[in-house]
Amino acid sequence: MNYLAELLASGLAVGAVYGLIAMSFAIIYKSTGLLNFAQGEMGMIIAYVAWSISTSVDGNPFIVALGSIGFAVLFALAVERIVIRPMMSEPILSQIMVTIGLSVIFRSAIILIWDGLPHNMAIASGNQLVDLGGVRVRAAQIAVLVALFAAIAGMWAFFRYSRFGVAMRAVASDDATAQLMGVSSGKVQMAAWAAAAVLSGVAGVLFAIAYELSPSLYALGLKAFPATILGGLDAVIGSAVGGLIIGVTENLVGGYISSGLKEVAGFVIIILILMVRPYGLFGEKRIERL
Amino acid sequence: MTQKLLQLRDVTKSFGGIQAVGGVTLDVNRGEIVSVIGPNGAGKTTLFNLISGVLPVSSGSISIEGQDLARVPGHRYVRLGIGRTFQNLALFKHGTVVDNILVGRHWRMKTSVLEAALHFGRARREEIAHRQKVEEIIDFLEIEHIRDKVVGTLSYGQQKRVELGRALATDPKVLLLDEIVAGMNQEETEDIARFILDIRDELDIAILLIEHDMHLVMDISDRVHALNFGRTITEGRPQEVQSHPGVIEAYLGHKTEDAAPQDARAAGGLA
Amino acid sequence: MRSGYYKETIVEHINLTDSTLQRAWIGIGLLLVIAAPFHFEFYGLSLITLMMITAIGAMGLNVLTGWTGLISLGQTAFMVLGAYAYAISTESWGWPPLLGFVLAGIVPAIASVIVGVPSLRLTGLYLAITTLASAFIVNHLVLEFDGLTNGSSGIFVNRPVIFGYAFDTDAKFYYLTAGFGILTILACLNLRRSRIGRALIAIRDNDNAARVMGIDLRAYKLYAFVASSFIVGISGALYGIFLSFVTVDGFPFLLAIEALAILIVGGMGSIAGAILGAVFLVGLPEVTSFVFSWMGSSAQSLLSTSAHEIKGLLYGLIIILFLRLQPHGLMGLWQDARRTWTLWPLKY
Amino acid sequence: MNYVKGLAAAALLALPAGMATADQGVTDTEILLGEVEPLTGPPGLLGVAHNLGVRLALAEVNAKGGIGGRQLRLIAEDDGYVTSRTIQSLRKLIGVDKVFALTSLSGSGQALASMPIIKQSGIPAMVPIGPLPPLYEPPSDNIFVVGQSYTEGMHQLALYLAKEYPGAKWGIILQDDDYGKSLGEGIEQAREEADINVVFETEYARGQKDFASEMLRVKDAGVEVLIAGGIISENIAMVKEAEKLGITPVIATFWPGRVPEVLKAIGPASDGIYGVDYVAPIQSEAGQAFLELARKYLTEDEVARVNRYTMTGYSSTRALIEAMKGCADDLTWACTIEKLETNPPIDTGVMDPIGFGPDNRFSNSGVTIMRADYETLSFAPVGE
Repeated sequence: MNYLAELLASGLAVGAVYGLIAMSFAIIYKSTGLLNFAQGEMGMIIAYVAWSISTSVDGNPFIVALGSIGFAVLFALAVERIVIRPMMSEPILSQIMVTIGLSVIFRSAIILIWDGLPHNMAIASGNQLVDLGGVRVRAAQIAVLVALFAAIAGMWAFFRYSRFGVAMRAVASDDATAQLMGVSSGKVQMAAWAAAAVLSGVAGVLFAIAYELSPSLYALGLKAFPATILGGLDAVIGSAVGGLIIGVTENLVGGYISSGLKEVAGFVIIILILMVRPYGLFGEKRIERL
Repeated sequence: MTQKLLQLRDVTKSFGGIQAVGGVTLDVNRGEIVSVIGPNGAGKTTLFNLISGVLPVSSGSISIEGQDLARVPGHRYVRLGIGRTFQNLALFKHGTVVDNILVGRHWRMKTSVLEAALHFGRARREEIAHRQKVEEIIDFLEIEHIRDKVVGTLSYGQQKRVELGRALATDPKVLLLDEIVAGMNQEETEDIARFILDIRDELDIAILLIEHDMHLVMDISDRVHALNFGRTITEGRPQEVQSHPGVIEAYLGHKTEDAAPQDARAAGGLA
Repeated sequence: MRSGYYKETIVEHINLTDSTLQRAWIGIGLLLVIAAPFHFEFYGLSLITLMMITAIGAMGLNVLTGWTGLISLGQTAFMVLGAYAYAISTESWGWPPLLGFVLAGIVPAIASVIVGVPSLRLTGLYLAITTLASAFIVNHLVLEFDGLTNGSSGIFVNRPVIFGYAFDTDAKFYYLTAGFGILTILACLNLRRSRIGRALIAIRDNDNAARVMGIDLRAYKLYAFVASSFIVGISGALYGIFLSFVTVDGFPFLLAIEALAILIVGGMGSIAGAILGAVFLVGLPEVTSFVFSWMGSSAQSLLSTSAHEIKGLLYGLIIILFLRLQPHGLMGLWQDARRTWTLWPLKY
Repeated sequence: MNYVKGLAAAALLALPAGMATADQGVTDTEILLGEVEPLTGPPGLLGVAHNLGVRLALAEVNAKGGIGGRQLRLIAEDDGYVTSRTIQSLRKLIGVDKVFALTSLSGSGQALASMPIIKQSGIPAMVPIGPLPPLYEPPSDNIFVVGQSYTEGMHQLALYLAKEYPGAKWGIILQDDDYGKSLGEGIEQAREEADINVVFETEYARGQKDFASEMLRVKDAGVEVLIAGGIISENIAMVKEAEKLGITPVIATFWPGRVPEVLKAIGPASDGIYGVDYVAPIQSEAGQAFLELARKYLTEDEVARVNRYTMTGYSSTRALIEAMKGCADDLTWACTIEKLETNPPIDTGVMDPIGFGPDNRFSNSGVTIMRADYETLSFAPVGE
């Protein structure tokens, strides 16, 4: 019984990381119709920046947090403004390709700017072990779960109550209507990119603390794809749930079946979900189908 | 001799909670030119999308020559004789004029992927035969001079004509023309009117028009079908519909909001 | 300088070439291809061979991405399947290489049906994701079924012997590759001018209009995917023979990105563009090391420690810059140049 | 280029391509050597260190006047651990740069893929990284493998642990590639000779980051001796996960990850983990002597990047240089190969003496079992 509990706990912990990045995918997709293939890489870069800050200010967690969130927002806005915005009138094919181009650049830049070695990222007591009724987890793993639930609550309230959030939904469904409501789609897009970067940055940093910081961190983005598809490409909160499901599934597969299968479990889920429920568990059943 | 070609019975289409087309019943007979009019947002283009298989109907039935289309997949409507043009140009803009019209011959050709890759035997014979047909259409529409141009580089009026040619190439029994003269000048409009009449008379193709240009509608239609908010207001001879109070109200009522200039002109003509 | 041509028969329209000049150029091109081994040796020849294999793969992807407008991020999966189909059938089962090549096309084609049927019902975005997924799944399967694939140990592949003729030297293997290259070019050109090619372009440019013209979107997207995977599989088999050793490690994910970059650089949807792009990108590392050696020793030392990263950076930059500034790629540049030349001195 | 030469080449088409004269790469003043290894990307950790070793050996002999008055120069090609680049780079080194001999063929998979080209060209090639049995069984005339197979290393490590921890429950986590497979074979061999009770065994996919479920199974099975068969990141993840779960099995790792960076990344939990190697630890006397030598010829930055791969690179290159020295007057491939075959074993102090024989292309190096010391970020042989 404890075995299952521990599997579930570690599944939820890693699933929360997937979930945060999956939410980032969904936020950008929902508000601009674009799938940002460089989202995992953006999370990785933010984690590296956080690491640089932490090693230069002796790990004061508040400075690290403020600095990296600030960087995440500026970084996202710069990418959006310089690279993405000019492409928005181009075919979707070109837009996707641009994000793929970005992902390759980011992956290379990490090694050029920092290095190719794995590092131990120690910020505050993120590495500390916490005993939760017999199940031991690292503080950062609790933090990432807390962050995910905070993000879910925040997103729910945002889309429900904030004028801007309602506008974002409007931009997603119909650009022209939104403009009539006095909302510029440009602003919505900027907000979406900034929010997505912060969420994936939080995921990247906390993952790096709980596991390790290395240039293959971007692979988290690959793990988050299945989560987004499972939850629904346009379902922000659904994607978060998708992440948790993928994380738990991986660990159950690894714990009861085999490790090899664990790594592709998410991808198998993608293929399966597309066969039975292509718009995801929580996505809107819309014109995706031909 | 009137013979039923296209029959719509109580056709309805809803998006979410909104009914875009509500219970439209409409016939197009052989040799007829029928116009659908109505202010913007009246559901005209949605109606065309239903008839041409772009969208499935929510309820009601559409049939052509007595065959119900309910179980026919959208891409097979053309085989039963439904051809159309689109409101906003829907040409394949990277292809030449000939390429575009050849796509209209697509369903009549049978070359398989393998034959096509080898370009041998049937593939080649078929290609030549259908090019011949395309050349006839090009002659008919008087667009020989732009035959090998990439359509993206052509003027709006020329593109409209190419699109008409592409629709003709599908060998339709009924041709749906969605605002074919929108944005054209007087001369171009008259050319198109002549083609429409020729298509009916020489090629024996019935025509269903969506049009805002009331002069064109009044001049060439056999019957006019007026829609508003997705519902039929009235149907009848052009003069009858023109003077129908519901039609006048539909146009005037929208004049200040989002009616296009043509609507205003039409409404002015009605008053 | 060329001016307009008049054509008297429809056959002239359908033919691939329309002037003696054009035919002469093709003749010269063929002669160059035949002469290459006399001019280049060991390294140069293998570089050209690699360019050709890459061009074949790029033409395959072009069918899917360039013509039909669908993105595949799983090119490596179909290359791996093609390479293994060839390696297993010829090396483990002793089948004749020609049959091996057929299998190298068919196996990826079948796999593409399995991936394509569920994902092609949806917008193009989904294919990008499912192909990405299949790249990982295929690698897993290859390692899992080690009885068949020899798992991580890989399979050695010999140069093929076809109808008793051994393509055992670099030059002979180059000719074999060139033969496949020419076949692929012809097949693609023929497809492009057929109803199939027109249907694919129609789907990319306007899918609603394509459907109204009687094109079954799902079926034709699947055709494109299958044809594309077939060609990519063949290129995978050739690549395996080129490496003389087939393992999943031989096909890193960067190849999929490289393939997309080739199309963008060459010019989406253009067969000549795919070839040009392949030549450009495969030659790029040579050019960069040349440029860096010009830039002095500090640049050179950067290259010697970071070549891999610089290459990745360049790929990414090239993709973004071409999409932004020259979306029609090198072919677009070429056509612009030609137009300017034809109309010179009065363009407007 | 000139076409007369082209026609001549055409006449030679029937011969295997790439045939070069046996003394290519040798001028009056210089001898060119070449190698391919990953210098960039994460595997660069291995390649760069190896490259330093080779350069150290060359600098040392050059400082003493070179070979027969000729200075040695190395051309290092980066393949980023991508097999097709390895092949291309080798073709360039052999065909364009026309080097005299090769000091490395990159990693094990890359070396396997290179074999046909190397054999065909006849160029003497040293293989000091990733020595897999197919590289030397059957022996190829011109391929010389230095070091120890993963299989034998694992075999010895397992035997040691079986003796040290009799009756313990074993857990084994291996990577799903040829590396993992070789380790698995080593354990199998040990199981035939000693009593090893394996209670849990699994393979993970390369690139895996989250080892929670694997380590839970380790915990659940009550594993007391854990073979962590990862390379770098994976071992770090496994040890940290064990720490998290509060289990303290004896953990054994393998030499590709026996670098200070791993210990640093794991943190204090790395103290006492086992390692195995055929190269002396840096902290040993021989290791310190080696560092001293390195400081003489390499820059400070470079010395900081020295690790076990520097030692293997240095030692295997020394063996090649000794053979070439023996041929100073007749510097040909045939002579160099013959000398490599007949020279007495070359001892560099940091690993077993390197020697080959007429039917032996594998210089078999004995292994040492070691344990990690977190404080000094190093490994020390057990029992010292």
